[in-house]
Amino acid sequence: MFDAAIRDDFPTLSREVKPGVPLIYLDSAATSQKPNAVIDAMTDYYRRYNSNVHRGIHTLSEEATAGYEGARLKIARFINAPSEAEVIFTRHTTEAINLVAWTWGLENLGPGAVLLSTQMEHHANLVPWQMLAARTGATLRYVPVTPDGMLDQEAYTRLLNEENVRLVAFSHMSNVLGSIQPVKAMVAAAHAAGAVVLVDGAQGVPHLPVDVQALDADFYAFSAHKMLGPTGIGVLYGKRALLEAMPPFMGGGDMIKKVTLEGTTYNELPWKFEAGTPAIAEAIGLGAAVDYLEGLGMQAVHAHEQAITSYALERLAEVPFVEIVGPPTAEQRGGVAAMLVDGVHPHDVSQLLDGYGIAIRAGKHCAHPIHDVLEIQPTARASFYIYTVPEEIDALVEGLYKVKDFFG
Amino acid sequence: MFDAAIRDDFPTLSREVKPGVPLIYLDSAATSQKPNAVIDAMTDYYRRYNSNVHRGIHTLSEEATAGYEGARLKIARFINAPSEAEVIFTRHTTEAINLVAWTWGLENLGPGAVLLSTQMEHHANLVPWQMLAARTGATLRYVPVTPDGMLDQEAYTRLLNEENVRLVAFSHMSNVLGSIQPVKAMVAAAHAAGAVVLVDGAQGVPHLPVDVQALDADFYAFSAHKMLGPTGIGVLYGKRALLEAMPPFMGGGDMIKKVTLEGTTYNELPWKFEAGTPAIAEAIGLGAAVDYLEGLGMQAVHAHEQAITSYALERLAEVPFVEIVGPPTAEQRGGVAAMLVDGVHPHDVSQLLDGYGIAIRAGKHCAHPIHDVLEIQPTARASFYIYTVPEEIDALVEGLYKVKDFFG
Amino acid sequence: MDDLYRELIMDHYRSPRHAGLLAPHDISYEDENPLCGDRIHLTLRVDAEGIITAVGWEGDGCAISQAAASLLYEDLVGRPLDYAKNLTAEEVLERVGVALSPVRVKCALLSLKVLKAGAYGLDQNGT
Amino acid sequence: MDDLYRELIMDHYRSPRHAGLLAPHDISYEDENPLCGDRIHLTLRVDAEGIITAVGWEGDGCAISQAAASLLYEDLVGRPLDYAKNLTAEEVLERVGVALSPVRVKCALLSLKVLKAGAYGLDQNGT
Ligand SMILES: Cc1ncc(COP(=O)(O)O)c(C=O)c1O
Ligand SMILES: Cc1ncc(COP(=O)(O)O)c(C=O)c1O
Repeated sequence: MFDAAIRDDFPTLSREVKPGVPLIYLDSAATSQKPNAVIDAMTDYYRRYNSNVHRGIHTLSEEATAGYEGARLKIARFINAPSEAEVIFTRHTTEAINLVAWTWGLENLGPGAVLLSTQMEHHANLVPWQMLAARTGATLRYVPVTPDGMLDQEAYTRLLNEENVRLVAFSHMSNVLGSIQPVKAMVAAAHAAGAVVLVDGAQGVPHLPVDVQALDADFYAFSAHKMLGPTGIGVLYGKRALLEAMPPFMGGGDMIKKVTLEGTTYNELPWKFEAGTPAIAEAIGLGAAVDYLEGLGMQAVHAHEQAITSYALERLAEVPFVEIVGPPTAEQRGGVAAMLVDGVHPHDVSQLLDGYGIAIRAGKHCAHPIHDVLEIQPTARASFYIYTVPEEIDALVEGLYKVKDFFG
Repeated sequence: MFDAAIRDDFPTLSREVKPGVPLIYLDSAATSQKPNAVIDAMTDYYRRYNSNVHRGIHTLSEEATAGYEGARLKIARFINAPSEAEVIFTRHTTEAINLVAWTWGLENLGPGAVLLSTQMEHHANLVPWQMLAARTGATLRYVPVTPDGMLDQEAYTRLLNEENVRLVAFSHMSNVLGSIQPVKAMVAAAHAAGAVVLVDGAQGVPHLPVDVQALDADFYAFSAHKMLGPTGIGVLYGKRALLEAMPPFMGGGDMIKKVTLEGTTYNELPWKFEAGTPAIAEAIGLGAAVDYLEGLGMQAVHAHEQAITSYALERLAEVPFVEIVGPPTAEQRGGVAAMLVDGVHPHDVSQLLDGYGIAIRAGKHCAHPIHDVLEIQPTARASFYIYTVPEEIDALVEGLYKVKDFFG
Repeated sequence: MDDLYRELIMDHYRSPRHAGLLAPHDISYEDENPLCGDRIHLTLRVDAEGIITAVGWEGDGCAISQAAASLLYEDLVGRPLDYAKNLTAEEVLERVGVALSPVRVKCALLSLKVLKAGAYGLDQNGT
Repeated sequence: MDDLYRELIMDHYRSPRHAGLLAPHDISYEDENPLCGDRIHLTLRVDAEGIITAVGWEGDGCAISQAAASLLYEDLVGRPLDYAKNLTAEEVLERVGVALSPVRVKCALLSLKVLKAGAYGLDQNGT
């Protein structure tokens, strides 16, 4: 586990929720806290070299362009993209997935084609495909989930073989169950069936070493705000050949080469997909987040989460009135523990825990269908990151007992 | 004019471009500098109450939600929107316009319908309509521009009468010519012809008092980064009835009410159009920018720009080798002076001025067609904002003489 | 202990008034808050003058949603349906009597939503 | 005075070498940088062995784009077309000899783009 001194890098973590009640932040799957290095990188941009990028021929604009494009390089290296031309800045995972739906999807799907999503997806990797299926006449099917919260690989193979699957979309790690999918094998199977694969990496890149070339995913989407970075920026990685064949998504400045009243020639990758003034400060912030994570090492990040998750699963297993959904051991899962608390609605769990300074999330976590499928109630979800310490898990367990006591 | 003390609020303005050479920032039409109040509001969010919004039942999430939705209220009041439900956060003007194209546009246009843009538009208000016309079979026509850089109102009336115009899209103020359009009259004429109107307010809201109800525009789009706010956020104002009838743009979290594997019910306005984790820090920053501008008063902002623009036009008129494009007097124009420097390419003007600390922009300013139409070369554009002082105009004039001298 | 869960709320949550659906009934309406799963099913009997003569409901969800329902439905008997139609969110929140964040406001107001929909004759199941 | 505009650059900008198009020619290629309007039109004569025997060009645009063209096209005569095909961006930038920001790199490399397109036989106008 990381030394608890790492917490000093995160100003929010030393905050009190109310006088005398320090914050215990167990909601990192919703959004992570930010280290000073990230906040400072953005403040420095705004205070010292704030400027629009790309076409400016003056010092500030050159510095801003170097910062913005430098961030892209860092991210390309971080996920081992073959080229920074394949790293497209979007607003978040959600936009990255919608971009693929509106461009690749509209272009390549029609009646008879099958889209394959899964029962455990976040709405971001579900609703765009429902909308796309409705618009194109394609059919949307779902890979089922096993009772312990993994994707049913047998059913997956069967669906790939039986159906005319053109696109497979699934998440690297579920934000409810915590389960981590065997991405590489699933991508290979989809490719063998002739399908293109999009991986929702919103819970992948922040927590696991990700090598997009090793995984061989065609598209891989993630958000900065879940990996120590700012709100307002995310990434779509895509294979060059696919991106080049795709029509652009939004029209505007920076995504064009030449515009006349008669028509337009589009810009090269990655800018073809980046219309308008980019999220410059945010890219610089994300670059600083990548630096910070690389400083720790993603293997170490993953090891820390495995350790803290094991500890949490162990401690929570001792609590008789709490049941955890998803895989039973830490190996197949990330730092997420969605809890059913017997006799207490998660709203009340969350609200009462807040009184003790403990921030968790209550509800269906933007993944309604998996709750119907597993026939479970909304849950109270605790989630962990690099700054989570065992004492916080202890406080959670203690808090849960108090909640239960209160509700009797 | 504002007291030059206002400059102390903007940390970038006290910077030196190189030792001994202070920055003279004349590129605000590309992006404005940010006051401490805006930077600090975002830093405070990241340091103290960073959290995901809307569904969280814990202190930080409640504070973040209050900050995010509070910003929406401020903006609704600032542009006098009837309700905050009609204020949709987007990434920028560009996304706001594309949103309308992909939703209202795909839904309402087809062969036979005419889209009306203008010859002076920024690519953000041109390329989306070219793409939409190509996709729907609708016809795209352009309102011509008069030699002094105004929209040709006679031609506009003729086009409205002769064609089956369904949508009119034009900018409140041109970012090249600086000309301000008679929005209210143009909207009324379009409505009389049965067309819906989108106003590109990227250069409107930052510089002019804007009352969307008085203008009666159906859609009005703008970007935070040009009005003292951060990158990564913009606004689409839309009339409720139109927004409610439109299908959603992106699918994902927060834009739904209920999701099942069979289908989805969409959320109410404005969230129906805000899929995914919003740009929370950015909304809070934009809210602080609105507070700052309201503190100054938009009438005063406009008066300052009129004064500084008049002064600039006057001083530049004395320079024999400089020609300004667009309307000759400040009344019909905003704080933009695009210059043709006889015998010197704008790249070289910009690069040499940078040596004296002066930041301007060179090129076609994401508005290629107007250059073809007016048969002008790329320009060197100086642009002004609330912190621009007459001494900076003097420095620009002096700099231009030095540039000319050097090129002989 | 959290202010929100003061005695009145917990009392209504633990011992909801008018628990149990009425059969027969004149009005029946059920709705849920899909984000969190709060659910309320309300049945009413109404006489010829439009006066509520009996109330019965059941539901599940968080303490706030269920206690608010119990508090709101407690004194409906003897009142005209119009009373229900004219009730405002503010009145309901006042009755709940604790400061609620926007998320929790939704919990508290589900009962009002169900009552109004019922009063306006959105009878889902008939009698 | 800016470092970028050192004497060599300004000399080539003011007095471009091999100015003027060739007629007749074996190769002719023109391209522009649409963002800023830099434009270069290059014509070459090439003998049976593929050796460049004459060079002529014209263009307009910023000092960097025009000086880079003059510098690059200055010593083509006597070299094989393959030399042009194998030229790298680095070599051109080295010849220009001043540090350029990404925007200005595009200015400097337009001349290379035109030369390569021409050398690879993308003859636009024929002889
Ligand atoms: C008139 C006009 N419209 C649209 C835009 C595009 O703004 P953004 O890049 O923030 O989307 C700009 C800014 O360059 C502009 O000046
Ligand atoms: C698995 C998964 N996918 C997608 C998302 C959506 O991320 P964003 O809201 O940043 O687009 C999330 C975050 O909530 C997630 O956990």
